[in-house]
Amino acid sequence: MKEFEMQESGQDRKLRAKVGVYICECGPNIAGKVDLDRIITDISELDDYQDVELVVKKYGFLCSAPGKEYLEEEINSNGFTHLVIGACSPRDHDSTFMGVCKKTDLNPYLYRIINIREHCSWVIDDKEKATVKAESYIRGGIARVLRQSELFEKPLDINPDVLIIGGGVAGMEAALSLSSDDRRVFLVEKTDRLGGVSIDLSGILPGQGEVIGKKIESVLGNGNIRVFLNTRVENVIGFLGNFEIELLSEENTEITEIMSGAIVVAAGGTLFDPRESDRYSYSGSDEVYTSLSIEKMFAGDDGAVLRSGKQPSSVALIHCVGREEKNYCSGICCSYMMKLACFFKKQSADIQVTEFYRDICLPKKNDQERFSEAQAAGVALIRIKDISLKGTNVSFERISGDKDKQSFDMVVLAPALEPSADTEYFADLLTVPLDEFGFFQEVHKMTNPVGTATDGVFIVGAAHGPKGVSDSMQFARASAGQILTRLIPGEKLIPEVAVTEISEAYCTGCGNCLEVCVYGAIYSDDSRGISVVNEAVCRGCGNCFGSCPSGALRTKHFTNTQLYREVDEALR
Amino acid sequence: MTDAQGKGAVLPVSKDPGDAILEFLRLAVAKELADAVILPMKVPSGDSFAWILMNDVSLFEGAVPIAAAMPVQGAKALRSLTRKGPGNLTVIAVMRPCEIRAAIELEKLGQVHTDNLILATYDCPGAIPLQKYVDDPGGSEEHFSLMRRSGKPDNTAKPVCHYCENFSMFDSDLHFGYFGFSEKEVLVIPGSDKGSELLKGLDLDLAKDLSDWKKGIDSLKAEREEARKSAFEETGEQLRGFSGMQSVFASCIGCHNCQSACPICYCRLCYFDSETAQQDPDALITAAAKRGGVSLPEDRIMFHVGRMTHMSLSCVSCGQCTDACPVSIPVAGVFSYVADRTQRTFEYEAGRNDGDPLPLRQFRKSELPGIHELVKNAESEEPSHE
Amino acid sequence: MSQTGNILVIGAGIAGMKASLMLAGASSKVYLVEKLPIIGGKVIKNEESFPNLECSTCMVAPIQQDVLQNPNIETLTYSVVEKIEGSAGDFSVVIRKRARYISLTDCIGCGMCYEPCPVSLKNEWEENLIDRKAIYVPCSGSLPNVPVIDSEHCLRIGGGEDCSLCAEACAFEAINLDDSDEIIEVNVGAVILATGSATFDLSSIPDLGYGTLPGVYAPMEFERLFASNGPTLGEITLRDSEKIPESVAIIHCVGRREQKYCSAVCCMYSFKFARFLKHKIPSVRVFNIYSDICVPGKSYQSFYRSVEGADTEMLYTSSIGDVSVSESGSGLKVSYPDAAVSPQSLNVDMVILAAALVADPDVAQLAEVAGVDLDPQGFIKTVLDGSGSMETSREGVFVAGTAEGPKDIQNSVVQAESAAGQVAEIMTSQASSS
Amino acid sequence: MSSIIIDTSASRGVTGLLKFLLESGKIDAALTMRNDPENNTYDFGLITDASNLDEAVPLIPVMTVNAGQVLSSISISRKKIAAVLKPCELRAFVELVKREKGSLENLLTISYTCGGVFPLDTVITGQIKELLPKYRKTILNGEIPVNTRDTCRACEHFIPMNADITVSVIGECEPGVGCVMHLNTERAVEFTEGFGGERSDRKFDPSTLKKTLDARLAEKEKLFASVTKDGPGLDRLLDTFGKCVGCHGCSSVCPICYCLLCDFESANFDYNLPYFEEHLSRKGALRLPPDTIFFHLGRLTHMSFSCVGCGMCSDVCPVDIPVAAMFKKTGEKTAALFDYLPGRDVEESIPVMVYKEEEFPDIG
Amino acid sequence: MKKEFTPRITSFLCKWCSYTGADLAGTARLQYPTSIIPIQVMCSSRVDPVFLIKAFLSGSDGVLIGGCHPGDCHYETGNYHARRRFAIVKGVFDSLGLESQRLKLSWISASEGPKFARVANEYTEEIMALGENPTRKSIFL
Repeated sequence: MKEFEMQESGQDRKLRAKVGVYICECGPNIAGKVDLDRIITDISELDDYQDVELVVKKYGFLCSAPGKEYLEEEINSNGFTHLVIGACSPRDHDSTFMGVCKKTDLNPYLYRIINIREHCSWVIDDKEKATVKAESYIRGGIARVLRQSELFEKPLDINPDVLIIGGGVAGMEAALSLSSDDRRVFLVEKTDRLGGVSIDLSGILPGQGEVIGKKIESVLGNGNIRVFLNTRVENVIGFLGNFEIELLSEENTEITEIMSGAIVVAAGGTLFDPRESDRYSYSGSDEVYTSLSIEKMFAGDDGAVLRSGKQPSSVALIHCVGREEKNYCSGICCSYMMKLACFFKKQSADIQVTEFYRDICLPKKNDQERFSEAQAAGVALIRIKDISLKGTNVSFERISGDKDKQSFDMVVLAPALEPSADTEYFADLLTVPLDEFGFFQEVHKMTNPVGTATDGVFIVGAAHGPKGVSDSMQFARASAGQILTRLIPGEKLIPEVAVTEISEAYCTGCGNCLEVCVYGAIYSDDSRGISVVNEAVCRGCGNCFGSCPSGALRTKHFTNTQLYREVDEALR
Repeated sequence: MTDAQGKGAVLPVSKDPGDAILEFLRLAVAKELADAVILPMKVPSGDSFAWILMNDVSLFEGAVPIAAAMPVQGAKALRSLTRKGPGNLTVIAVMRPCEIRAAIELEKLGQVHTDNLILATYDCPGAIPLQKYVDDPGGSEEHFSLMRRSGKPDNTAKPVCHYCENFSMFDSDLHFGYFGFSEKEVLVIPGSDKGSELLKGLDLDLAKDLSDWKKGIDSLKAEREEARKSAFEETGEQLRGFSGMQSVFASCIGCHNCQSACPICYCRLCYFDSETAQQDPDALITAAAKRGGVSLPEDRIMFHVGRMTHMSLSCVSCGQCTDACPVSIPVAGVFSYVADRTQRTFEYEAGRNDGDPLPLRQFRKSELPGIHELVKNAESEEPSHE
Repeated sequence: MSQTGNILVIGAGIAGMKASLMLAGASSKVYLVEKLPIIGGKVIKNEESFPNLECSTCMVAPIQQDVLQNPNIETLTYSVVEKIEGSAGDFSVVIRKRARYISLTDCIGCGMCYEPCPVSLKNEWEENLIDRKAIYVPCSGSLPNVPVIDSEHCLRIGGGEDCSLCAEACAFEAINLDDSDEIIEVNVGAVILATGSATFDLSSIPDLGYGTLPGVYAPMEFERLFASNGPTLGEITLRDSEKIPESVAIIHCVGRREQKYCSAVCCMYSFKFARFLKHKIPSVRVFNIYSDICVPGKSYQSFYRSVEGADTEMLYTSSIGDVSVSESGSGLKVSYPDAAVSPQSLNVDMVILAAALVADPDVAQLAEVAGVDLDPQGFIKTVLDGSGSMETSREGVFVAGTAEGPKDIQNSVVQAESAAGQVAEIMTSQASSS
Repeated sequence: MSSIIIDTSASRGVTGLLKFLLESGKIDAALTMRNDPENNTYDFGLITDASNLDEAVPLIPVMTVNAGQVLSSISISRKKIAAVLKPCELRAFVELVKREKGSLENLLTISYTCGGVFPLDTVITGQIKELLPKYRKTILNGEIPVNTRDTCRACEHFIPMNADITVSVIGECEPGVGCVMHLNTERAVEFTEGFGGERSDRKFDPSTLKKTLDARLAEKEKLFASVTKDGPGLDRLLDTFGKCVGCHGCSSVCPICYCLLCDFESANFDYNLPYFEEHLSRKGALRLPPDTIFFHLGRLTHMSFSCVGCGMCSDVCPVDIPVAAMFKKTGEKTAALFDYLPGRDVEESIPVMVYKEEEFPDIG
Repeated sequence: MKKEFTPRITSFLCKWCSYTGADLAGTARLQYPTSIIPIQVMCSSRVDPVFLIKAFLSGSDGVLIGGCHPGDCHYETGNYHARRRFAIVKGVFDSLGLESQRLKLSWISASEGPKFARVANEYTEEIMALGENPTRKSIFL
């Protein structure tokens, strides 16, 4: 035999697992329907696993205060490497027992709760059957927990500052509510002035003029708000808490780089162009006007007059211009058209004003007053099914079906509100999807209307959908609410722990996962030719996993091997 | 070695040695000396075999202990069963010597755990190439039964079998010997304490002297040695220089089937399929530009040479690679030839169960004195490269 | 003042829960006070919510879980606020925690106690469409999943009889029949009122037959009727008969004239009902009787268009206020003036009245306690109306959701977020100033 | 849309074009099949020096490896490449491009109406020598040549989709006419500028192609019938795939199977002993290694909808499992679910990457 | 001595809807067969085709995926992808003549406790009718 000088061998270095299995009697709820003692014997005698020691016990109420103490004590004294709890639904007490683990040396992700109450003792009357089922669950739990691995929270430093795109009322409102000594706000406006559309609206909203004027002042006067006029956002990368932004000044075409923790998009909206529909024969040169141009006139000194400078003796106000084309109701037109009607009446009582409408939509609790005012002022209201214009000659079909014609000196159209031209640009820049109408798509219509799929990017004002001034400001404040409560100066963010990771060895960079991820949590690293997960953004849903044929993805805490073992056990 | 005392027990044969072995296994399981056995069984379509782990004695009927073909190298079966640990089942595996040898190599590589395995071999007459068997199971069976009687591979057998000198007892726990016997009996010979234990448990006493059987085996060995020499000379000729290598592997399509069929290649992802081995396209084209053109898929020769360096030390010359090659390259011939040399360099024999660690896991301060010469030889061969 | 980091939120509906979670996330201590024994508010009464008919429970349950499991939120169910004194940054609040008689910590919600209770009553939460016991949870899936004893009707507590069947049935000694109200005093820096709204009192318009004609339903009644965890497990059958309706009329704008405003949600839920009915009962005929369609915002009209004609026939009336419902044979007769102002009528099995959202009857009292002004319609008033600020007439006290006025879920949430933001603003400025 | 006619055989015509492209520096390299006469084998050559084109056999009915696979590793280059591809190879490549495994950007694709290819063993055995002449005649009359791959015989997509240049081989290149190249794209026109041959506006002549198509469709029916002849079901499946030796050769030569490591070779499919014990106690016996059927079913769900039916898999299977036929058949079913045709259009997104809100009303 | 056949239905339930629905069935004490083997996943889209096959070949008599109703996905669009993946597996099974009835996708919302119980019962019936999955006994898999 030849002698060798060998490296020391690693043979006898081995990890020994010690699994605690604790079953909650839950009074009669589990103990009454399941033969726990039998399960305890069976499981303790399991010899399936090499180098695994099993400790199996039951307890009255593990979720009770003494129960939790007992468990903590057991974990510490036994030095478990894994823990399985047979009890109720994870929805009730997963966090409870994770909490217990956190108090011990046992990493909470090396524990698993098995629901033998809701899914077993409560739905199976036959004790024998219930016992068999409960046992196979628990075995499944053991098989799985042995494949789980420690996971740790990774707190992230955040930048509390905020970039606001758009200097309209919404943008300014957000800026004012957000700015403070420990939170700077960058307000970027593409034009050369703040105020947006609302300045033109000043006419119809009493006192709005000075309100907005004041806002602009206080924004400009605020040391924590830095305003960029004639500036566009050139490039954005990053995620909630850490965005890197490039701003391009149109004047001196130089790039400013800033960092922010969140982005509020208040890109605003614009009016539907009546030319898009031939029904209104709108040219912009004759006596047919859009509401906006009329408002500008009212804002001026000599009020709303014909191009000749003469007072109109009859005015037609036409609602819902573009409603059919856009397939939505802007929700603000009825209200301001009523207001306009009253303005005409104020200008001169002899002007006979007629409103042609399809539905009266006054969704705000105070809008109704407008309606009464208009009625009181003697405005004629005609409900129509259909309408068309030749110049200022209006031919229409009444709701009753009768067709009719009238001609006026002046016609005012109420065009729908639509997304502003650069909405698509921002959608692309910020990887926020647009909805069927071309507005920004909120991440959830009801529970998170200002949030987007790209967490940290918030949508407010008319960029989110047709809105009046007050709603725009409301949404702006909502976004501020989210930012103020989530990005707190000096505090860290704790992202999802059970996220997906991608194995560099197995990934081929095919991009399937990238494609299906709605959160933009995966990007492709072309230098390495693979896809990479941004753990700060990933929510751990595992959709990407389902799209990967290469087995290159691991959704932590829900890995294949974990689930396979669970299935295998359950099928014994 | 426990068979030193040269004794074996006798099993009666009804039809062919296979039945005797089956009967033996039935008994072992019935007497609970083993929980299960691993044997080849005909697949449903009847034109091939699959490895079946079984404990239901009634199913043994369909098993074929000494199968004419080797569709999957047995070591792979053992690996899939015990990769994660020895487990609680005592399993008897009856396989060809080359399969057991591969298993022993894999154990050294941590891919197989034999603790609860009882590895049994038998006198192997060689195997019919898979393709041949699938095309004509009937004919192949006839040829094989002849080979089994004579102990000599005929022209239908795999080329490597013709010159395999490890066709009989090797480092197995148990061996079934029958070469040179009338079809009347099969010798069962313990090769280790495990083996002896089992025989004891079955109250088989080692009555039979082995010397006659040994003689038979040795004379067969001698013939194969001859065949081996000439085969290697031939291969050596073919492989002369780079161009030789090239022409042998000219028709390779780079499917890497040889590697996936190989029992020793245990990597999940072959290095030569991995990212690291991928060529950068621009680099490739510039490289092509230098030579006016390049053959694709690239690095086919690289792959084969590389694989040799990775596994030839453990190659057991089972010939699976040739079977798996869709373009009939004599891969096994080449690898067997190379393995013979590399293993001799380290006085290493793949598949030995003598506690010999893998050569590349250890070293001796004073070894390979001639290594420099080896290099020189290589240089002296330079001119013949083109 | 260390206390001022605390916040009081009244009302655990979607708005209250949202605001609480946000502020708790900003590591404020939140006292969330809910007068009902369960949290979740009105939304969990809907099977699905418009516009995209999303399963409400799926939407809200995770939020409820978060609230109950959040260490920074102390949820006080079955409780009312009795006093709010002091000023912004330092309110002292008195909360009456009404006797629940069941321990929230010991009870595991197995429900063994309902069975033996001899008392049987209408379940208000289920709009009286089904019975409950004196000890009960409002509905399956309630959170917290812990029953409450209706002390007024309990034989023992209310009637002085010697009954403790529920306590005997409880394996966890979670029931304490001698439980009594508890007064809790807390200090908070800010208050958010999110007590929600009610629906218009339909019986105040006798011509519509609500309360007298069993076939006439209030919207919430229908929501529960449709709910798969509701009284009929989602089976739509007529009250007082197992009959499945073959024709249904939905009358819009009920109470609009009286309230002098449009609630902006009725049209949408009416269309939702039409869709529900058509899906559950394909053969049913549904009529929406309306005079104006109010579907503001980007996502509503398209839903209306998808329902119009397909799930319901739209019947225009020149005067929605003049619609009336009367009995005719086994069914109902709906009379209304059509576009030409000529009277029309229509026979149906079921009528649903799209009632306006109105101020919660309890809000007046709350306003008193909180010292805030109401607007003419009886909702809680914001000082800077139209500015998106949720601050009420009392500094440091904010309002959110339908307590401020009729609105849909989206706008309720937006207000909650605004309010939370304004509170957070105060908190930080105080933190930095102190 | 024009075409070029050159008075020579199709093969020479194509080689000529490649020569021209290389010499005129319009491309940096040409990818074509080559013949190595001394070992009489075929391989793909990435040729940069026009003089090396003499051994090129661009239209040889042999597929040693699916060119889509070869191309994917080199097409990402910034260099300009002209590649001669069979229709199914081009389709496979398009599928790969959809998976970021290649780029059409710097590529001039030359394809041809394909008569099908011979199995590899006909090459090894040298049989191909006799077969070739017959082959040419048969495809001229739009018939199906003997001994070609069964999936080729059953292939209805023998007219290239979205190739820059389509060379007429079936039918149209009868003697006298010479080599007809149809220029389908701007790129084709631009690249062939200055290349000889007579320009014409000759359109595709469908007559013989139609004949071929009918013949192929008939064959397809037969083929599909044959793979399920003994009725469907698990037994049938075991009968077909039961002898699989698990070499996974089918997936390694599959142009669509682009994974570095097939999931089925990953650690996910290692089993603990209890697994085997359990199956043993349940069945009394089980196969080692396990997951033979699993592998094939899994592959079917992973890529069948992108299967172009090139037939490589069947060709390399050491136990003659009709893998290609099975996959082609199943693939057509799964692709049909999304009326998807693999390789039809690079813009058409892979079914599993997208979804429609309104689809599969009967599911769920 | 043939003992009754209790099917095993491996059920992948999305955490947000179907698993909650199943819990609700429990709280309401709705009885359903032991056949259901619930396995919680974050989202139905986490269940990739290979899972289904895995469950099928390891001897599940039925495989059930429970997800949120279309449009309700907690992760926006997961269940739409799940549906496609499911369709593919079904397609494969059908074309190979495997019993695709052994695979089922069902939308069960968090409030649909009764529906969960119903699906469990009905599907178990279906599977009972089909009998035991041949893969349970087949040795050549």
